[in-house]
Amino acid sequence: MKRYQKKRIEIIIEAPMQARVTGLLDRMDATGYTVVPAIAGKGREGIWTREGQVSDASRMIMILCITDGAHVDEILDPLFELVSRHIGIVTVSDVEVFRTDHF
Amino acid sequence: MKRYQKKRIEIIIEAPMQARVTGLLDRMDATGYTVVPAIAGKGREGIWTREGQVSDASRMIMILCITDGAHVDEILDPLFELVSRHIGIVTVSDVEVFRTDHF
Amino acid sequence: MKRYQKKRIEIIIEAPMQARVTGLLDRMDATGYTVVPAIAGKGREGIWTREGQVSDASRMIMILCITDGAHVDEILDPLFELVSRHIGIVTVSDVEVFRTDHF
Amino acid sequence: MADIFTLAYANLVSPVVLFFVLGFAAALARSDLIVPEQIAKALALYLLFAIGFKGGAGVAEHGIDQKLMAAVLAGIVLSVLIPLIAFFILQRISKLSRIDAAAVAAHYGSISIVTFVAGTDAVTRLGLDYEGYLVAVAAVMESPPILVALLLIKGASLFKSDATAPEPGGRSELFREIALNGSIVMLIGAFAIGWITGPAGQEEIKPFIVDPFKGVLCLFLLDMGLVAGRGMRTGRQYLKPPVIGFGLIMPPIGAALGLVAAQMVGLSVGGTTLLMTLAASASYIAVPAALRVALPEAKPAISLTLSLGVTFPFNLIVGIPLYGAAAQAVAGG
Amino acid sequence: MADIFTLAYANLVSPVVLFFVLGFAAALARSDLIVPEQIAKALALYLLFAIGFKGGAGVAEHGIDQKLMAAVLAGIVLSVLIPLIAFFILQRISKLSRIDAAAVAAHYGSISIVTFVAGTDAVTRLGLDYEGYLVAVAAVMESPPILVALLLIKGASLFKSDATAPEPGGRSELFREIALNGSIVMLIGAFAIGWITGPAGQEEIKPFIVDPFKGVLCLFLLDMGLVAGRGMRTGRQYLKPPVIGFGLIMPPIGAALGLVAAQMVGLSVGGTTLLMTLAASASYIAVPAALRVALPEAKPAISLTLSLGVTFPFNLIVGIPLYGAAAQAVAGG
Amino acid sequence: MADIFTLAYANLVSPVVLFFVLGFAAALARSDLIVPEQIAKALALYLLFAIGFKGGAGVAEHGIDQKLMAAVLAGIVLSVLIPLIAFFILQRISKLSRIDAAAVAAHYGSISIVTFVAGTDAVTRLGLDYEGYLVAVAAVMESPPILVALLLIKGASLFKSDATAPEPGGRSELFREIALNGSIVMLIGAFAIGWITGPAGQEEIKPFIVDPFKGVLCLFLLDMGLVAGRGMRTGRQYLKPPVIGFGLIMPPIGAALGLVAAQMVGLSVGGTTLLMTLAASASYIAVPAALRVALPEAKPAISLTLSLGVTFPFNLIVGIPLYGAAAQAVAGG
Ligand SMILES: Nc1ncnc2c1ncn2[C@@H]1O[C@H](COP(=O)(O)O)[C@@H](O)[C@H]1O
Ligand SMILES: Nc1ncnc2c1ncn2[C@@H]1O[C@H](COP(=O)(O)O)[C@@H](O)[C@H]1O
Ligand SMILES: Nc1ncnc2c1ncn2[C@@H]1O[C@H](COP(=O)(O)O)[C@@H](O)[C@H]1O
Ligand code: NA
Ligand code: NA
Ligand code: NA
Repeated sequence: MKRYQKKRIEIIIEAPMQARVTGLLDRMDATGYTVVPAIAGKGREGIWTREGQVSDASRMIMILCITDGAHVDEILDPLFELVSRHIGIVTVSDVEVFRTDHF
Repeated sequence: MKRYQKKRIEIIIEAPMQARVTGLLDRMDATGYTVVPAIAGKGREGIWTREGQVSDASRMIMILCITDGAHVDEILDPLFELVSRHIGIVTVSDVEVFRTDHF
Repeated sequence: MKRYQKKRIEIIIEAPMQARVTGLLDRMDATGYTVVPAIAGKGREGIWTREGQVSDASRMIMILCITDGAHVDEILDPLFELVSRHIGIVTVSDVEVFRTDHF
Repeated sequence: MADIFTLAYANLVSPVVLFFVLGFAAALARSDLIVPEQIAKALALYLLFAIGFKGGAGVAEHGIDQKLMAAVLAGIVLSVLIPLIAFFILQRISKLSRIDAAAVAAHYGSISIVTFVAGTDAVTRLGLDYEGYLVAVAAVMESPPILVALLLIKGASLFKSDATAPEPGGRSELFREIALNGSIVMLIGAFAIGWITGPAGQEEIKPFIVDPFKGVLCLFLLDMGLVAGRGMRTGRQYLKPPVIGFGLIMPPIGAALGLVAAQMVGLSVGGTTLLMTLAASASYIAVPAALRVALPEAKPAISLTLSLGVTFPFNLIVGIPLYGAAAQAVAGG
Repeated sequence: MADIFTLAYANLVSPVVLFFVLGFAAALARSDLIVPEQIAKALALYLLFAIGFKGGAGVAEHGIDQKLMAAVLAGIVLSVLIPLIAFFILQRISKLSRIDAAAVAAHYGSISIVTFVAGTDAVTRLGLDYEGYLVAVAAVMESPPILVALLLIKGASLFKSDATAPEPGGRSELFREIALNGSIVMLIGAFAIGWITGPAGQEEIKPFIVDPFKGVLCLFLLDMGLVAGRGMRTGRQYLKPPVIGFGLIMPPIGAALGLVAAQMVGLSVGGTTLLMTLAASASYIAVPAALRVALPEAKPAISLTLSLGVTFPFNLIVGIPLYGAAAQAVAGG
Repeated sequence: MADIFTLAYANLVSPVVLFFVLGFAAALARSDLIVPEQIAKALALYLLFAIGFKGGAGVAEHGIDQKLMAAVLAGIVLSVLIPLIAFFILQRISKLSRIDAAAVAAHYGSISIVTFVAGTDAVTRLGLDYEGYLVAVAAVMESPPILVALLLIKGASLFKSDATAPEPGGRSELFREIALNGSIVMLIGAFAIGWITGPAGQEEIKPFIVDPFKGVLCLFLLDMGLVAGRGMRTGRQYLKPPVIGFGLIMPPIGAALGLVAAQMVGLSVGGTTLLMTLAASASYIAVPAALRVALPEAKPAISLTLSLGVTFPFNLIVGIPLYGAAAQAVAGG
């Protein structure tokens, strides 16, 4: 079956920012996103783990967004601006999908 | 060390379908798969979050399957047929592995 | 905005090995990593699911590490040696990032 | 009539109802208050455990009633009849597609165990007793409506050989899943264990399943309020006025049928209230999940928002006192 | 003086404190003992539920005190004053950046509900009573310090139109989030329900919220010990001696202000101890999360390690008995 | 003999055993009933907390027995002896590889705290008392078998300098992990706190750790039944008949050694039953996880399925009543 080239944006960011990142994706007309939990990690701000934590403060989440290449810069520019002030990273990679109209 | 080209299939689908998708992967002789939880998301069917949910109905999961390129269409065709009737998406990307015989 | 090529290492390994893998990444000077839970899966060692499990023994986790291509073999060689004696798999793929100095 | 209002008021200011209202309001106001997912599941498991066990221990204590079989039969009949009526009404008054109408009908034919638990709480507060085996009746009412809905959509082909079924396992697998649904197994299992070990067994675990029961129920209803409120916030647009109307008139219709059935079986006033409550309640845990597999084309947001956001609060706040009053009027004295 | 030591010793060997010590030690020794995340959240929810409800039921029982409004007002004043003092001190004695100092100040202006709960435990063990509405005072003290910190950093621009705010929702969204923080909603909600349903309502759920309360608190403090110990292990390097010093002198300063305020309001000895405890305590749940959104440039490890690893143990082990003794000396007899 | 059967029957229809059976049956029938992971972990934590604390409070109450040290010593000896015997037997009767045999031996040398808890339940039901310090004995028996298994496979090289160890941390890190395993820390920690705070401390948290204990145990055994049943469904193929046979004869052998040791120490009838139960039980939480790190070449499914799917049910249903009867025959009267 024919497959179409899309981009996969993977955002790892502190949990309290979830609503703001997804809100941005909404405003940028991303067709969807999925939030995946993370349980531990390390970055420039040191080590963290979710175990026993009541607060969302020192926890990260991962947000995945599949989007069209034509659309990707539109999303990435404000996204990077938002994320850069926070603890987290953004990566972009190539993926193929079946339903090009879906994204 | 030598690395081999494989395909990474990423399936995001409603949780009640988990057994059926993994059953399909089994029947198609995928060598393995891993199921990752999702905690929230948005798609054409709207926003969902796992918080406070007792039912599996409005929850998504992510299923990863690394497989050989030669094998990939064999898996993707019935997989897409199954998934297309349900809420969810499928993406495919390139990855490298060490043990080609493993996949 | 300019994007830089990096590598994304994805390690799926049994949960009791988490500290050893992240310890190795630390010693190899990876700039960071993120641990994502898995809830179920299948491999050569059979089917597993996290449900109802008190022990970490029969559970997998996924460790993601974004790193520079120049650095990647340095990490992969000892990593593969460590992982190969255990239940689990390692994949490598291409991603783009914004801040090349971050990785 | 004064009685209904007293009852309604007492119901309204019970901690159980107020915690639901708190959760609902917090979700509408977009507070980030949540009950973690696994905790919500554990609370549900606890309620099934406790209510099932107590039901079984009750049967062990009062001896097996000749009415048990009649009540189980009545439950099955109700759970086949109600989805058919619901489907018929929806086809008349709403513009839902056949598939969506069947899905909604399945939810209303099936039962909500928390509504039942809230009913037992109200009944007990009135100083009434009820037949322990109603727990088993609740369990048998869970699944038939799913099959009714599938029959409405797929007709006789539902029972044809599933050699050609595109999905692994096919139909027979689906039937097994529906019948061995976790909440049914927990409810019936705890009921059986309560029955076997009897009042002595219940005494052993009373500080776990009886004493803290109402407090746990408050926490669970807080969570339900949160989920229902969130559902109303994000799913409102799926509910056209006729559909909301259905969510408000279907419970009394179901309750009325439940009343007739309870009279025929000869249940006590408390038991009558509870059978009415079961008939009036709509599933929001087991049926939604089963339908995602069995009827994927149905829009999940419609049934779920309606069942949890409209009918559950209606039953909790207005319905249960009403059914209690009706049961008292008809079966009492 | 003997009294303080007896009290301190009794406090030290209470199960509650010992479980904290166990957790702390286990984390320092790098044991893999953990309390799962959702369980920790559920324990916190339970404590808010129980302490809020009991507070409200207490108000219902003792009638509404004229002092309630005065106490709430005192709480607000304390929660504005304390972060300002904290910021001033930090600017003098530490080398923290303005932003980090403001963030730490926000934590110390706000309150820790578990410290409060541990305080009620100590007060009750002394046979003292306390004003139920202090729960509401605790709730109103949570958020103002966040705004104080933002004002310190952003000045008046904080309240300017947020049309140009780079973040979705902007400032007004942020204010809504801070005001409707989950723990505030749970605490105030349970307080209101306790008030409405009164002692009768409390009686119904007593085996859930009263009887097992202290045991649950032990488990929660075990978790806090684990998290605090882990924080000290990984975050120690962020805490220079002056900062640690701040974490030890700020609680008595806050407590002294709390004592003055309590005297002005006219609280009981128990109530005075608790207002002192609130003023002395530092947030480690709500404020850290809010600041990640509102002041992302602040280093989270500093405030959190200080609040949880230094000030919380200090208050739990040394502070509370001290505040109790001071309250008895000043307000007692 | 009649006694054994009465005891066995009473045991069989206890809620605790029946909930295990329910879970086992539900898993075999592939019901989707589950206990969420974090809930299962919390239940285990609760049991360790409660049983540890009660043990310590018991020691505080009855004074420190001269037999404590002897019992601890006996526990260590048993936990070194049993894995050696198990290894020897497996090498004779099964075709398991040396590594797999050593792994299984480590499981059987170590203990299962839930089996112990079920044993205390049975002992208490018989109106017998037991020595509180057996909890500490249980804790010291957890780890030595892991070292025995490593010695069997790696020989003296196990203790050589680990400068060349390929894994971060190497051996010394591994020893630390094994010794500070979460369940040991919780058990010993709660034991120590129970001892320090004594019966007064226990009184404070009794409604949390004593009253609801048996109900929580039921829920935990439901979960164990589910996990064991699932394990049997997916892991059956790893268990050849000789291996299953080992899983059934090893517990009585261990129990017999436990009986001898208990006699030498001079334990009460209840204590004898429990030391036998410990010796007969096989680990399925701590040892499996440690061996994944220490002996990765061992196939985890073998030990785990055997321990949880064969030996645990055997001990729960048949073993414990048997050990109780034997203890009564030998140590009683
Ligand atoms: N190189 C990396 N690979 C994978 N995850 C990373 C990496 N660097 C950072 N992270 C994740 O992003 C979080 C924030 O990173 P940082 O902003 O560098 O503190 C970390 O806690 C990790 O969970
Ligand atoms: N573009 C996307 N990127 C990432 N996840 C998506 C995307 N679209 C949909 N999803 C996920 O797949 C689920 C179902 O999507 P849909 O079938 O469009 O309702 C959503 O709830 C998301 O969790
Ligand atoms: N082909 C695969 N695709 C995705 N995940 C896999 C694959 N093979 C193995 N896994 C995961 O890695 C774990 C260990 O695999 P194995 O070492 O083959 O038993 C499995 O339980 C899966 O969770
Ligand atoms: Na119904
Ligand atoms: Na404060
Ligand atoms: Na043993």
